[in-house]
Amino acid sequence: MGDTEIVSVNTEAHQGAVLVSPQGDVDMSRSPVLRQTLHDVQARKPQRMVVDLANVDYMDSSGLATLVEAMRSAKKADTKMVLCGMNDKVRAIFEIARLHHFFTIVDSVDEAVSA
Amino acid sequence: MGDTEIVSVNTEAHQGAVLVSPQGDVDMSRSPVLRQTLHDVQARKPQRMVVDLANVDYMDSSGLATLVEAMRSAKKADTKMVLCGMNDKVRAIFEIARLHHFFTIVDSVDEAVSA
Amino acid sequence: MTPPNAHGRPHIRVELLSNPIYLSGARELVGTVAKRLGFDDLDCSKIALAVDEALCNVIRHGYGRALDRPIWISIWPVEHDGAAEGIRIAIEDEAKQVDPEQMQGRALTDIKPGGLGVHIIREVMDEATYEKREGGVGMRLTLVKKAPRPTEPGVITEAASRAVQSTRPQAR
Amino acid sequence: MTPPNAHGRPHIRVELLSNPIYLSGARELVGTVAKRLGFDDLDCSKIALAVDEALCNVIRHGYGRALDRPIWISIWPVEHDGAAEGIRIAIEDEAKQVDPEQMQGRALTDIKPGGLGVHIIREVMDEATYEKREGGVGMRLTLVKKAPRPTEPGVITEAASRAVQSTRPQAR
Ligand SMILES: Nc1ncnc2c1ncn2[C@@H]1O[C@H](COP(=O)(O)OP(=O)(O)O)[C@@H](O)[C@H]1O
Ligand SMILES: Nc1ncnc2c1ncn2[C@@H]1O[C@H](COP(=O)(O)OP(=O)(O)O)[C@@H](O)[C@H]1O
Repeated sequence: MGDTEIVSVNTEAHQGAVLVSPQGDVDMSRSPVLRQTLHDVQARKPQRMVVDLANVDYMDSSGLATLVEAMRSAKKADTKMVLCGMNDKVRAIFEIARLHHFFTIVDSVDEAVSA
Repeated sequence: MGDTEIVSVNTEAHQGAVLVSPQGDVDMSRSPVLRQTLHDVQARKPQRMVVDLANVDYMDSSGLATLVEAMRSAKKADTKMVLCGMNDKVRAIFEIARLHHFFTIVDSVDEAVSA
Repeated sequence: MTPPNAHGRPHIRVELLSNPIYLSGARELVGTVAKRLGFDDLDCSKIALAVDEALCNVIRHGYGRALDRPIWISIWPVEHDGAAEGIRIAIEDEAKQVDPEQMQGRALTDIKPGGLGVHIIREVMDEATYEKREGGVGMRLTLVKKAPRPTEPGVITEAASRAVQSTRPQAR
Repeated sequence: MTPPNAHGRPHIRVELLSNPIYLSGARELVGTVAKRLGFDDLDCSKIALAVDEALCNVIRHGYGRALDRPIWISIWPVEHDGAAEGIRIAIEDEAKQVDPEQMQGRALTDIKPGGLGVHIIREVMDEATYEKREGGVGMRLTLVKKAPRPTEPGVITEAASRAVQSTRPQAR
């Protein structure tokens, strides 16, 4: 259960897009790891950064805050940031926070790579 | 969440076998409902009774006791009783209780109907 | 300002350390209990989210991220004629008391990181009341959510015993 | 016979009513905490099972199925040099005291319903010790299970704060 398993990053397989895949719960004890990962990926100024939430069971406002911050940096750096794969419970929290229109949200990684 | 949703019974679709499908957790607060259902099904003396555990996430010793009791009645009444669909966690408790050889356990409903 | 014991003894009371590694356990407990009290899966996860946000706020704002301070979560079924009609949850701490007026979510029109917790709590629950605890130290947040449809009467007080005792000749 | 406070204050302590509808909540809490302390999914569900069996026994044998009596579950990480090496769980009641020798699982060669709980508890946990509580009333069952592999040092005492505050070079 080391932090090594919390977020995986794939810089290759997806047509120049960097794929960031957090795992499990993105809560107060774990969102800092996602935050650091997004930060490091963005430092490389990719054209596109896809955050695949398919393996995220749960997210709280610390996770949302992390994504909002990344989205703002992405806009500044002209990186296209896309979210995909979220389940109903995770989608509900985006809606409660009225953030579902702030992000580009699609269903699958395939769509996210081309959205 | 009424008790009505805890166990479903299908007396038809399966070649004369009665299919009993408990849902969710079979624990102290819910195994009595399974017990009653198995009892009612057995009162009709079916040739074969299949207990499909595919939707059971959790079972404790009260669930095991219920199945052991049903197996004993089944043997007396010449009903063939078969368990199927159990996940790894449920299988683990059968093994801890050394009951995995006492029951006929197969993977799928299809196998259970013909086992 | 009704102290929680106006609702009788809690059915469940948890004391946990203010360490974020225990948040997931608290969430699962609360969500699972809500399920047994008649809420559907999505509501259970929203209730768990509200509790998680409240606990995070205690850890961050109340305790300045100290890992070893106590937090209490109390849970009562909201009952009416023996049927479960919802859930009541109190979250208490021993932190410095602040004016309940200060517990304000920000407007969501301005999109920025942070400042979402209180908004989420109020959006998800039917009631969310902050108050100072009796005795000069610590805050209490009381959360109430009504179940979409009541469970059958007796689920809390009788059904369990009915279910457990009835019909079984053995294991009595 | 070490009282639980020989291990310091529990990190989590739950008081719940002896009503079977709350068993699922207790299981989820214990399983989820075990997960964060380094156990894999199958071990977490076994630990939750052992606790469930112990709670069922208190409800049935200790309290004669009364729904409104208290049960306490206390949880400590077993630590060594700041790394989590396992979990310690105490389950306490206010029931009549019985001789710990009486807590005997039956032989499993004779297959019949019932009589499996104590066997399951002992099989699943590394340690399972029944004792009379101090003060003449109530029993205590102490359960210990060691984690298959230790988590990295500091997970309990520091990692949470480290993680929350810091900037680690991303998750490798
Ligand atoms: N438990 C608490 N103790 C003290 N202050 C709190 C507590 N919860 C919330 N607050 C106050 O309410 C404000 C809004 O909280 P919240 O909406 O969760 O956003 P954030 O925590 O990101 O600031 C906090 O900034 C804080 O001033
Ligand atoms: N918490 C308890 N309080 C009193 N007696 C207990 C308790 N737990 C177990 N026992 C005793 O140990 C015996 C074995 O328990 P167990 O293996 O769980 O099987 P069962 O509960 O089906 O009898 C019980 O029959 C009871 O006499």
